[in-house]
Amino acid sequence: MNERVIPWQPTVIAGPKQALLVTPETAEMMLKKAKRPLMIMGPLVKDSPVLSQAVLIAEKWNIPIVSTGDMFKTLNGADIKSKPYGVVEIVNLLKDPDWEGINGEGQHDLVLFIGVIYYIGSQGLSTLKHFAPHLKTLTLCKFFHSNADASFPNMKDEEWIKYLEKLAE
Amino acid sequence: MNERVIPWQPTVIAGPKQALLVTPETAEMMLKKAKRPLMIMGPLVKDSPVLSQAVLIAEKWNIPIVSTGDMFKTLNGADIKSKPYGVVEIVNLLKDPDWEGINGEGQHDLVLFIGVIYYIGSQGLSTLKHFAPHLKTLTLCKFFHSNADASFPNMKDEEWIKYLEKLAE
Amino acid sequence: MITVTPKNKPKEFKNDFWKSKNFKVSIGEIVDKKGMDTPSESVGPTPKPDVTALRSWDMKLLEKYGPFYAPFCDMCCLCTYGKCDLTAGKKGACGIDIEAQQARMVLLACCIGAAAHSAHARHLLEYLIEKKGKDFPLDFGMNIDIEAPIIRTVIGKIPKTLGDLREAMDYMEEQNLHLLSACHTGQEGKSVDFESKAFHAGLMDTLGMEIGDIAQIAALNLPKGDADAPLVELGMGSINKDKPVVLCIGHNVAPGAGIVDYLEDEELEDEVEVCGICCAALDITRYNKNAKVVGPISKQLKFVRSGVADVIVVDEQCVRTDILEEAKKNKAAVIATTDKICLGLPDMTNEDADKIVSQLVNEEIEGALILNPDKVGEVATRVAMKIAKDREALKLLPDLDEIIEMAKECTECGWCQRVCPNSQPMMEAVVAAGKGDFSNFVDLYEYDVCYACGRCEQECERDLPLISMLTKVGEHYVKDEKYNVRAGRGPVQDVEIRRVGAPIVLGDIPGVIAFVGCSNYPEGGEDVAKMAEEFLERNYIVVTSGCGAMSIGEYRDEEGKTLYEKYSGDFDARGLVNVGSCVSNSHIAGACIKIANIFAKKPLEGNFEEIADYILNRVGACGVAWGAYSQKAASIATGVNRWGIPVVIGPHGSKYRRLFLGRTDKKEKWNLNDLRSGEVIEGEPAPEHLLYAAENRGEATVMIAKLCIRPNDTSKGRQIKLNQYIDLHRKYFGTIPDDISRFIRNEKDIPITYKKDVRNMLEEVGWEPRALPQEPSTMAFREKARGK
Amino acid sequence: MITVTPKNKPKEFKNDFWKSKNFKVSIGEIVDKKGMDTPSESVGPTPKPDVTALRSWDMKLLEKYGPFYAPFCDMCCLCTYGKCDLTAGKKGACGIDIEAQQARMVLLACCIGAAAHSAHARHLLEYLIEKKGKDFPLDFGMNIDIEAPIIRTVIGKIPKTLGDLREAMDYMEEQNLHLLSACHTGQEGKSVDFESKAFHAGLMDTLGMEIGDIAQIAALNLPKGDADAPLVELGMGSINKDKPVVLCIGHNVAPGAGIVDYLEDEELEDEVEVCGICCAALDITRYNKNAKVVGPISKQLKFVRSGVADVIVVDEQCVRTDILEEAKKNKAAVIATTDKICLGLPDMTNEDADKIVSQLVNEEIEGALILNPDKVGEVATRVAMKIAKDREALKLLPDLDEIIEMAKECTECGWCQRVCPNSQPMMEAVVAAGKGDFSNFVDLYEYDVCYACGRCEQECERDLPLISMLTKVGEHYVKDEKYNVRAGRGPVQDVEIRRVGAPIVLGDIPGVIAFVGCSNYPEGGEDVAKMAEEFLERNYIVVTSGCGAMSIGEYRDEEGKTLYEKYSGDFDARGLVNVGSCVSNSHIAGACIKIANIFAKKPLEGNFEEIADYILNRVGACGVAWGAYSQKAASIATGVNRWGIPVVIGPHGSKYRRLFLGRTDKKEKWNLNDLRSGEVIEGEPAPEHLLYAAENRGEATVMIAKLCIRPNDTSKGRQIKLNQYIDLHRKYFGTIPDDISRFIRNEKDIPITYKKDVRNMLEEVGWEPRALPQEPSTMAFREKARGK
Ligand code: SF4
Ligand code: SF4
Ligand code: SF4
Ligand code: SF4
Ligand code: SF4
Ligand code: SF4
Ligand code: SF4
Ligand code: SF4
Repeated sequence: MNERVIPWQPTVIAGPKQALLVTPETAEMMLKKAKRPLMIMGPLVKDSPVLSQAVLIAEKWNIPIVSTGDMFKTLNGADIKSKPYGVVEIVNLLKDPDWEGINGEGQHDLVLFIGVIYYIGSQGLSTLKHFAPHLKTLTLCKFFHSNADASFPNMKDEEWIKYLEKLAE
Repeated sequence: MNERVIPWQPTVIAGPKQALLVTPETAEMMLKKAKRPLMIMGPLVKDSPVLSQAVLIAEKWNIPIVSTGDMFKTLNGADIKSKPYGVVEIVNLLKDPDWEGINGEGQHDLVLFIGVIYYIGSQGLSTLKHFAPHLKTLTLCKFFHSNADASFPNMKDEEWIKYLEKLAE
Repeated sequence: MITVTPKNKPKEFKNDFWKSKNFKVSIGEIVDKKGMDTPSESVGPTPKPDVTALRSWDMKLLEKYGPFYAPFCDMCCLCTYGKCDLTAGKKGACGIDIEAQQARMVLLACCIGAAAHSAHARHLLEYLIEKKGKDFPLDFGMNIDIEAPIIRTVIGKIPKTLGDLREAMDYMEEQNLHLLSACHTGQEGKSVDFESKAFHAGLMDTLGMEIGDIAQIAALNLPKGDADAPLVELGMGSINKDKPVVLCIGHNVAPGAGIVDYLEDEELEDEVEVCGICCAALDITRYNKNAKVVGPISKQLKFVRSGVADVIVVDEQCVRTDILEEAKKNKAAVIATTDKICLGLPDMTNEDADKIVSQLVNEEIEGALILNPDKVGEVATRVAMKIAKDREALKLLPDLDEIIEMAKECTECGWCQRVCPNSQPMMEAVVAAGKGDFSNFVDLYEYDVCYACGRCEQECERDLPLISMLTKVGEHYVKDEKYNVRAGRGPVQDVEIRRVGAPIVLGDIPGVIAFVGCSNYPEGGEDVAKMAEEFLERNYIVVTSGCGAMSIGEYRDEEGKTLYEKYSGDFDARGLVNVGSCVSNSHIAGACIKIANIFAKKPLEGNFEEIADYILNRVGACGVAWGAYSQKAASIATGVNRWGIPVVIGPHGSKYRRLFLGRTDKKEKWNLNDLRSGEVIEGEPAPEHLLYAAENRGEATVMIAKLCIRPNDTSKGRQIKLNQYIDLHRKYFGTIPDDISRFIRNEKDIPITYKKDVRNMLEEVGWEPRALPQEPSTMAFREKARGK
Repeated sequence: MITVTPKNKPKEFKNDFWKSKNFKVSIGEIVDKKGMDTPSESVGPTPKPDVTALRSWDMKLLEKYGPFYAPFCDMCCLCTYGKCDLTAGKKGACGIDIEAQQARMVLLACCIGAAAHSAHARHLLEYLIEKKGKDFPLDFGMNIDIEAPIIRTVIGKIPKTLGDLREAMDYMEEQNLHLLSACHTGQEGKSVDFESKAFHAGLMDTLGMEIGDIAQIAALNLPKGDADAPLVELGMGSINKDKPVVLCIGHNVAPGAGIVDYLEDEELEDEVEVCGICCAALDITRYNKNAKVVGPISKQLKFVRSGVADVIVVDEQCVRTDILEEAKKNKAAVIATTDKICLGLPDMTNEDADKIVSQLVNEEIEGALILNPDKVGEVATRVAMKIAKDREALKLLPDLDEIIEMAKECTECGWCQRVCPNSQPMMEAVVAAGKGDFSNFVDLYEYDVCYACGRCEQECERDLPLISMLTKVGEHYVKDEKYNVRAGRGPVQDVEIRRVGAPIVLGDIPGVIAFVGCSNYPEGGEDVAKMAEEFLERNYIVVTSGCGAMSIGEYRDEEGKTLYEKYSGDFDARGLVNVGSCVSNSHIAGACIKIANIFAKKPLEGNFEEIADYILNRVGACGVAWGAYSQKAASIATGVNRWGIPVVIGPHGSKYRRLFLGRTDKKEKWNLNDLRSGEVIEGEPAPEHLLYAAENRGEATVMIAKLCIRPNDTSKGRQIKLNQYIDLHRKYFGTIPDDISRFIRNEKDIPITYKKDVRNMLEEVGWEPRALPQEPSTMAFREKARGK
């Protein structure tokens, strides 16, 4: 099996249904199709070189950001707008088809994950896989997230940055 | 994911470790390398067009046959030599590194499966995967068997017959 | 009278007390009037054995029948350290390896299985005590003196009243807690000790089942070992659709009895049809023979889809968890009746019956939870009578034309077949139906070859209602679905044991075969019926229970007779004995125990190991759970295994993760202790396996015959057993079995019919005669046995 | 005296009896001298609640705090119909859907967790009764009148003696059986009902824990609510390696007490070092303050690898299942002591101590199973004294040079990190070590950032002994691993409750925070200690137990003081209260219950719902199980949730599959019944969640502060709580929280420090003042409450 598409933590594998492996190009197509995307940004990218890329992506595609863990402080400190939620809180809202969305404009249809701690992120993605047929999930981490609908593969930093750059430019 | 390498019964998936997908060519290489191969033939190929192919393979490569379920009768009726064992019995013997083998010549190093009912076969392969590091398993069914070390993909009959023919010729 | 009063709770730190050599008690006065009595002057070494008290017996079994593991998953997901990958010899974060992990899952399954039976038993027991009083006697009449062989053996006392059963129940509950605890992360670490605990859980299961069944037999006056228990109607076709129909699903007789009582009280017996699925059906017909049995669990979804049931009363176990959703499809009313299955329904127990009826009829509530069986009786009946008319109008199943149209939508994706547990050719059936040919559907329908689990339907990308289509086709094409089953008779009579004890032990009756359990059959229920028929014809005693008993009833021989019509209900050669429901399984082990007691005069009380050893080495019994599917089946099998009875399960049984297989190539494993001579003697693989999964009926049949061989067989008995074994081997494999020489101790063991061939075979392998054992045993020699 | 004698077993079919309106009993005579007493003239509606008796309370909780499921696996593998794929809304062959399946797994975990505690309690109870007699009094001295608040509330009676506890135990065992039964295939079908049962399992767990702890406190004379319980030594560095060392691992104090007793009897206290890991350590130090605590579970593999322990005595729970294999590596002797963990070892219980000692010393046996704690005491000590000298010579850990050489073999495959539950950078540590730089290893070592689960080592393709390397580096570089922990004091005194009752309810003490559970920490134990410190500094009462209590002890503040040295053990503002081991967790719920009883005069007996409702709406307590890993933690959390106490767990907790989350966007969910006014009033999300998994410490800290808010807060109290919440939010998030307006009922609630900012925020959202409730409740109004 291709190491790039074994879940980063291999035992996260949950059954026959696995995430689609995406390239920046297919990710871009998903973004283009999305009407109300949302970006969930966790504390793993706090001191990461990719933080700026992620923010650029959000800006370019006009995606509101939810910050999880204590990520809000970093973003706030850098004057980047986000709304703080616990990752379980935001996932709980996302699974409700009737939730009004982060800006009150209706439930989101595409949720990007970046920087959420792998295993709790994986659990959140599992929730959405099972209980949120109304939206798609796409992970932008350098880890293959088999519980997402679509995921980048496992990568080293350099490749990852290139992936993100492509989405940001 | 490639449908051909999802286990035929998809929920047989047992974790990150999956069988290697083999072509007739790689299967042939495994057979060439094997010193004491064994073929386990189950009742699913009783009235199957591939029975003759399977027997040819056994003959060509000089592989003793163990018949499971009530497969012995069919083979015996066709004057094909085999030893009858329950599939769980033969697997139990195969997992013992000290077992003397079907002909008393020592434990086998490659075990081919064909015609064993998919799910009990899968369980037997699981036993060998975990408890028989001294041997390799290769399935020649038209089903992808993720618990084997190496397996043919999911196939339709025509392709399957071709696969077997290649090994037999 | 001499009475023993073990303390309420086993003393873990004093188990040497109970184990001490030649333990005898003879206290001259009655110390505790409340407890149960002991029958004789002595109690064996292990009354109320704690978790480790029978461990040495377990280790002997495990030494001979090594656990064989087939992991069902490579990972463990039991705690938040995980999931852990246990392949390639890796241990989990808690240190566990794959072997211990499988054994832990088996223990867990056995605990759950035992809990299902025993919680049911507790529930029933308290209900019956409530109804009849705790002093209500456990009296099974003249022919049954040993009412509770399992309780006697395990608890070491004789229960006389319903109230006495509480002590056994308390003990069982405590043991289950200890066993479940061992499944916790960071507890037991070795597979053999998990297996020893699984055996204990299995033993608790047999105990729980016995408590449940003898309580209900006594208190509800169910047949008490009656070989002539009436034949009751069975089959989807036996239900009169023109009447209001109340369907009971599950295992607990109480709500069903409540319905039957209400009908009687109100003289409505002829107005309303009461029927059941699963063991509840069997137990209701033991209570009242006019109730009808729809069939085994494999009928459940089909019958519900058919819309025939107006009211569905679910109690506990074996109930489809989507019953509410399914019932809604044709507006059947659902009543849940126990704490085990509440389905999120409003608790109406304390509401007025009128109000409940009206809310159900008017669909103001999704269904009702009613924890009082009498109220269930009233509400279920009244609702059925009120809504039956309206429901008639509901178009319940698609008609055949519609089916053809729907079938045409099939994309031939093939996934229905891939997700089918048995890989049944549903797609072919659909494709053919699309062309107007329903024969493949009929093939799937008959004998529940498709057991209507619904997985294909869940998967279908065109959302075809495959089970409804199947049901309609069956309804239309399969005529005369009216069969019968003998009402569960409960225990085997002591007098019957006396009659067959000698022939069984000596081998004249080649064996006792018990077909039990559920209908997770690889190729339909016909296989079970045919196995039963085969062994009946060959002079075996055939015992049955649960869904197996129903599957047997759904089969007709060439003359159109069911096996129940053809064979008597006697516990004797060619007898077909339906003991009853799942909890009645206890009587099967019970019969073997009684053989040891009645025929060999082995005392029962507190004497587990000796009894089990006797059964293992002398009583040619074999259990068959061809369709074993649930945790209960795991605990039942493991329990009877500990009693020394081998079990054959179907191919799905491999998914239990563990079997107990003997190794015929290791001669030394089969040595026995001859307790009479005091010598270690050469034995034979008899029984060869303790828990065996066969791939198909042929293999199973031959193995069952083989597993009836016992070291203690007389030569005449051995001849007969080998004759059957060879016969069946020839039938299903075409040859005399290669291993026949292993079972021939001397010339006299050779079956006459095959004398020449067998002699030749013996010569080929350089066979040498050996002595017959006098008192073959797996236990230590007596001096050591108790002293250790 | 007025006494109530509920029958032995709950009557399922008469639960209307207990539920009936204004149920009061006043029988003028003592009917049953054996039972426990009731303290007052009335017992509430639910003494010995059966599985469904508290279901309506559960439904209220579930309505507010909807279960949030995060499936850990897409499949179910519980029966041989399976595995079934439950993705995309598909149901399994039994009809179950993914939601119910997750809930079933949660119930199963809670049953197992409760079983672990309660089987331990039963074991201990019978052992102590054996030792002290069943009439041994449960007397905790002057300051504790309410010894058993949980038993009182749940059972409805007051236990006076050890023997009285059996009744509670029997009840608990029966309930556990029913609950486990519901996990069986084909039983419960709806997730909410699984959750109601999980709540019940959790309640049984709190009950079991209380039984266990009060039994051992009374019988072994452990500290009885002593705020000044001694400080005991803690840490790998505190063990004197020059002496023979006996290490106890697990939870059951009996074998450890056996060792301590033996040492005393033989006057060997100064010769032999007795230490422990996990709760056994805590309980042994409660028994004898000279025993030492090695540390939490995360020390286990490291300490065993260090070779310091000569004899390893395992009892039950939290023991690495590969302990035998690990001990073998440095020839430590292993003694197993309970039925829970037998490890395949020979049962030597009834052998002569001399013989066992000699067989262990001479390695004739792999280890010994000794089920008698006194014998364990003798054998363990004697073996340790005999082998200690020889073991000194064993080169236990690789030296630093060797580590460098080994580290050079690393292929940098990276798999160690991928399989690490916490993705800790083990590879980096190895690579650096290969270059002679051990700092990364030190980082992993300190605060058990690497908690030594061993998964990386299992995976390493070069078979590097990563844990041994880690341990050696730690041993060498991390100096002064000597800390302390206050010995577990057991219950909170009534007098303390009286003292803090008002300030807690009124909010002057902003909350009671309990740090409990295991060390499955995402980033090491320091996070727990820092959280504890943070809340201590802020005037909260901090309670702790188990591994959490040890992790807190392993931390030193800037001045080099441990928090136990810095803060008193009083149950008061800025008190750091170590209640003891896992079973002592019961005293945390117990304290909340006592608040309701003492401060609000709520009767306890049989009055569960009212008490839980009081706690939920008035007692600002919050549990934190930052490293929750096992089934026990699942049942503890679920249990205290049912009592109305919210719990925050670490990120791994998401793998329990279920949380209870509130929805602040749904205003109507937060309405309350004001029982005084009889009106439905607008409420607030207080507490906002019932079971919450936080991603990291910052998030958790802020959430904990928020979860202490209660509808009943006085304005002064609310101010203080909000002040803390804002403070912490500013610290960890940089801002005043957006949702502050939700918690401000009127001007007086606004914290003075933030008055201006908050006012602006209120204005922005168009805030309107609302009335303070008088008697806020989640229960139905009184007329209905009992009548229904
Ligand atoms: S053990 Fe079962 S539930 Fe757990 S991961 Fe494996 S298949 Fe899934
Ligand atoms: S119980 Fe053990 S093997 Fe299973 S997940 Fe937990 S640590 Fe891993
Ligand atoms: S209902 Fe079940 S058994 Fe029948 S065909 Fe479908 S999947 Fe197979
Ligand atoms: S799953 Fe549905 S569409 Fe696919 S082959 Fe079966 S019936 Fe046809
Ligand atoms: S035999 Fe099996 S399926 Fe049938 S009722 Fe009993 S347990 Fe259920
Ligand atoms: S319990 Fe239900 S979902 Fe689980 S394997 Fe069995 S049938 Fe499938
Ligand atoms: S021992 Fe466990 S926690 Fe430590 S680095 Fe290895 S895998 Fe991670
Ligand atoms: S698993 Fe072993 S070889 Fe691979 S990176 Fe880690 S230490 Fe190096």
